[in-house]
Amino acid sequence: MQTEKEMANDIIRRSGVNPLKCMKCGKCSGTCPAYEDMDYHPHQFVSMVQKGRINELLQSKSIWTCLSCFACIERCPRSVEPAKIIEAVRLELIRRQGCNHLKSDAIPELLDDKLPQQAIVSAFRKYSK
Amino acid sequence: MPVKTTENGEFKPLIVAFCCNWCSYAGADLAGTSRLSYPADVKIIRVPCSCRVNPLFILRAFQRGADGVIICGCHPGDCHYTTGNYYARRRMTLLFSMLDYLGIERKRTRVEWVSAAEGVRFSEVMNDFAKHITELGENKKLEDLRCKKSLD
Amino acid sequence: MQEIFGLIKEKAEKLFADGSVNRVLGWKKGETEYDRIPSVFESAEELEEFVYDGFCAANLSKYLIRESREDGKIAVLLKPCDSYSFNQLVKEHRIKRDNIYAIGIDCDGKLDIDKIKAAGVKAIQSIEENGSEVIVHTLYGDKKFNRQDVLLERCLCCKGKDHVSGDEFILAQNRVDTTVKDRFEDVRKLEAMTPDERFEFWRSELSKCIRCNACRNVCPACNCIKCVFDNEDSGVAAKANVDTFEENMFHIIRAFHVAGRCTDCGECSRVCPQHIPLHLLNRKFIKDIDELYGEFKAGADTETKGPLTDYRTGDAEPSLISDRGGSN
Amino acid sequence: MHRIGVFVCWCGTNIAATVDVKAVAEAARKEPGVVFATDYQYMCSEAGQALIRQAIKDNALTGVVICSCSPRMHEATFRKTVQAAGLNPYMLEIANIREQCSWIHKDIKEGTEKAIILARTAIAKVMLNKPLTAGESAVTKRALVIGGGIAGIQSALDIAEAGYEVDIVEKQPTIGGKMTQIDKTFPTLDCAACILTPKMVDAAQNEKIKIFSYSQVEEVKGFVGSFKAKIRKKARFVDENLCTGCGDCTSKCPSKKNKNEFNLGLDNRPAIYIPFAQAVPKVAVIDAEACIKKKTGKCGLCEKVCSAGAIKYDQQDEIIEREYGAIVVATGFNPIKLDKYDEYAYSQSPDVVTSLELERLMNAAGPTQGTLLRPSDGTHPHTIVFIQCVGSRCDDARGKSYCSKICCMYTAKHAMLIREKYPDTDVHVFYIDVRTPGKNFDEFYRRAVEQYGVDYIKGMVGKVIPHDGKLLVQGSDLISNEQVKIDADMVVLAAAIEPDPTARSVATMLTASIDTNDFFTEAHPKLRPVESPTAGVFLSGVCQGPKDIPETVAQASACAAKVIGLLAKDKLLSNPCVARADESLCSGCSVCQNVCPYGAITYEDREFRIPGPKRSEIRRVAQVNEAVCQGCGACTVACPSGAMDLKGFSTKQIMAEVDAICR
Repeated sequence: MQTEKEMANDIIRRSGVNPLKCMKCGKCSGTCPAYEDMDYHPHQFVSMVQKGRINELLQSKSIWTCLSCFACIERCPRSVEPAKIIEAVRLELIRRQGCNHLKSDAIPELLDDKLPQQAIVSAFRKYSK
Repeated sequence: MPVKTTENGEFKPLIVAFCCNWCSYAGADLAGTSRLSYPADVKIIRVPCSCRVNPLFILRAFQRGADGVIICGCHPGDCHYTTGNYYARRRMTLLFSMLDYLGIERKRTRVEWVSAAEGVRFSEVMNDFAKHITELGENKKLEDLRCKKSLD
Repeated sequence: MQEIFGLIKEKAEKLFADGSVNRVLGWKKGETEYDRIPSVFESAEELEEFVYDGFCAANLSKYLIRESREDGKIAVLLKPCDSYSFNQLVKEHRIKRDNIYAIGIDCDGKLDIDKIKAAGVKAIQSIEENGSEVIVHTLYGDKKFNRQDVLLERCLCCKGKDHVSGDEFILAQNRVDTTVKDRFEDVRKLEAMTPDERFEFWRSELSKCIRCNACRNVCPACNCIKCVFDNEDSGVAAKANVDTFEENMFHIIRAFHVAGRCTDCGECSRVCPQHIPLHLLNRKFIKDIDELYGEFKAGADTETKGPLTDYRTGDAEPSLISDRGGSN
Repeated sequence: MHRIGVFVCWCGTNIAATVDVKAVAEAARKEPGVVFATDYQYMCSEAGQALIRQAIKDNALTGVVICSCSPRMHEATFRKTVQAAGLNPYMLEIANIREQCSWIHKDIKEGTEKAIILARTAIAKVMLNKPLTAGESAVTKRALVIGGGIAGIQSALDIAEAGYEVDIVEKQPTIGGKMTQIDKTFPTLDCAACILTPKMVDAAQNEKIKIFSYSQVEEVKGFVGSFKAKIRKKARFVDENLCTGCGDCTSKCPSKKNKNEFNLGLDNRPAIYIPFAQAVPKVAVIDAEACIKKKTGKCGLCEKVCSAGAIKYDQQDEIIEREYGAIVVATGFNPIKLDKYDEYAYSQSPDVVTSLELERLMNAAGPTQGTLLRPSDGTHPHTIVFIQCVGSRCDDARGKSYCSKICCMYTAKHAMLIREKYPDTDVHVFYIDVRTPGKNFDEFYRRAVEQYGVDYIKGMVGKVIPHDGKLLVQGSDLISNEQVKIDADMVVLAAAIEPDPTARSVATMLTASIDTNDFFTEAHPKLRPVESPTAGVFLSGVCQGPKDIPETVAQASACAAKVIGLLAKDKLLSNPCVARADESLCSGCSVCQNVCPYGAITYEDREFRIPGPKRSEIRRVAQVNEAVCQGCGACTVACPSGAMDLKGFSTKQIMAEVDAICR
């Protein structure tokens, strides 16, 4: 069984994000459109991964409410890329569960005219490993 | 001839770095002040400007057993003497091309522009260059066999 | 060519007669049928020995470094390719232009005796040039050559029939173009080889060097008062090759020192007793310079700065070389 | 016979911890030519230097090698030391066994081995050193100040005060710089104009100071003590000596709709204008792009109304050549362009302004005569949001990596002034950190919070959305861990500051160095903060790095002190490590002259003895002007014969170093 610290290192490696670059300005959370639906917010992901508090994040509903819209990545002044860290935590969970939540075969059924292309891409990113 | 192996038999290259006094030598100093390490195989020779580096020096270093030679100067446009590195750039480009033409490994020679503020870059450049030279192994094409024999 | 020879001789005699020069720099016959020696003629009478034919390959401009410093004016005969060296020497203040009367003369390509000999010709008694034919009379009979087949390599990639300097020109009615190949063709062949093949090529060529210094002595760009390789203080002085490296060092540095100044006159390779293709080193520099810094012809004029004493802020980086593809 | 002494410094534990200094001294002692070798705790200390001096005398040393820190640190110190012991100061070499050895290697064996090689390299070089004597050159007793902001003005006033002539070259039509656009200054809330304009007037009236306004330095040649500069005085189409600054022309000019630079484009000015009431020189200038007469040839109204007859439509640019002993760079700064940060809607709404624009909106001489009104509809804003660090403290791809230093304080000032003047206004400040190191700075910030009730929110704004004439500001409040949304009337962005765009070309012209952000590099970050590494060039104000006004003024005066120190000298000693041509080898080919950036090489005809009947010949040979040569060595490599060599870095010396390293 991995320790939390090891998991954190895996997440850092997998996401390519260096949480030490964060200057704790909170712009990611300031810009996040899904903020209200999150228990842990983008800036907290960065600092908690740095501190190795992974178990809490794995329980978090934020990993599912993150829209993968990448606004935080777009606007972070220090190029920390919080969404990638959230994604890496999510992936950690998906891998443990060992299944894809979204199979490509299922897509046509889900499509409707109003669904933006970006949402499909984001959903793929979010729900498959 | 310099000792080129460690106690456990690994190849330890000999690298000569020519650094201009105003930018790169100062950059090397900053790397030192910042405790940014690079292999001890790199030995620095201070020159006023990259344009002071005569192709003779480079060939002599290889002749005497150097495995790599790197020339560092101010970034183009920032030369303390305004234009020195521009001349150095042309000279070294042509010389390196000639060495390549003669079949010498083209990664044994390098020019890098490192400013006085780029301590980090200096150490990165030296680490990278040393890595490449270690991979290339001993310089066999240009060394002077006489030098080797006389000390064997 | 016989007709050009006559015109030149006539002109030289006239220059002596009206006192416009006190010497003429030309060629005379040497020990063999194909040996032509650069020579200074000091009177119309001495011109009896003057000769101009397919073997007068020697570039005379370098002799002017000394001769133009003597008293009086000297007339010099310049083939089109020699006029580049002449200009380059004027640019470098090495010859005194005012003391020289430069006569541009016609050239239909110079003959390579090695090519003739390589065809198995022995005991040469005389050589006759007849338009596009070269007839070699030997003890064992005559042998005919197509002129184009026995030209010097440098004439096969001739720079052009036009002189870039001269006070007067003596040219044939019908000028012969001998150019059949691109001068960088051989350089490109070498470039296409693997580094190890190139190394082997140059190792085998340069190891033939006996450090006779013929290349250096004949080269119009190698005109230092004292060569670095003869100067104790330079730290590289060496009179002979003790080992493989010395040859590399000598030839790389020599090529580097003449880079941007070499007019590609090809004299180095012509005089090399070991037949090392030294011009391929110089041409590599010329090719690189042309490609990297724009086409440059050393000696095309007497003003333009050479490529190694000039720069552009956006010049190529040396990493261009190390980043070239392929194996090391 | 060489008698070399080697001195190995421990530098406390800086060297001794990773280099076995005794072993280095021991190894050095075995090198040929070395007669003395020792180690000591601090060679640069007085006791260490005394040890060196004593050893030189006791052992009759002819050359000295010191294995210590970088020569850039103590070469000058040790040169003096050996000179005091009667040795030529250039018979010294330093082996850098600290920065380039002990500090970067952790293994003592490796460090010691390398230190020995470095020592042996320095020994090989010093054996070939020759005694050198510094040359002398005269000092032109006049300084050039590039840039006429508060930094340039202060430096000029101080230099003039010491009795030296100073020229200020300012590219704008008036001196004064950015400070003229500022309303009040922190932390005292003085009116900026009230403290700046007297200094501008002082500068104009000082006999020693000459102001070239609307001018630019085009070319600088020469070297410390004798620079030659070409100044382009741009045509202002108004005779500076005749114009009285009455302003009649400006009120009559029919071309009125031109962006007023002084008010940052928030209002308009005529084609002929005086930048502002207290401009120095108070002389009108015609904007040729906007002038109807200049564009169409018709109009000429200003010429008609000018009673002084000062209007000169045919005025041309003028080139002035002047000589200087020292140059002060005071090129200042600009706020950055904000097009990369469109999440703050700067380009979408006129009510999103920069802090400098806010200064104009609050200034009595500004577009609103000092009443704070929204640029969009001229109404009073009731909710104002300030956003800090816009473009500062970013990673390199996103903006400026540095802290712009002044924003925290001016934002506190703005917030405070607004709350004081319009107590009904809500002011929110989004901050990452509030940085207030400075005298009375934190007190000032605390007053804004405690006395004026400014709402400081720890967090950053994610986006600003203009809607229905309002601005929805969405940001995070990290302390209460919530996302806040504020409906604001105005948003003020604390834009990062960057060096003036001319900095790069000025640096090139002066051969001074600049960093990756285009700030001028100082000769030493701590010990020589107002000097550029290029001798004779000094740095004043923000061109060197972000600064507030008190710091700028302090640096300007420090810079002036350095200039005065230089101008007070009658002669300068020059670097003796310059090129030298060996006439016996020189063939006069001119390649060295072609590559010399300083024009230090000329040619002379010399007579030489030659073998043969003529006995002698005249040859053209290179001569180096040692006062002009800076010792780069470009000529030494260009010269194929090796006739050109560099003293102190000769071909033989460098070859010996190469050989010693590769032994």
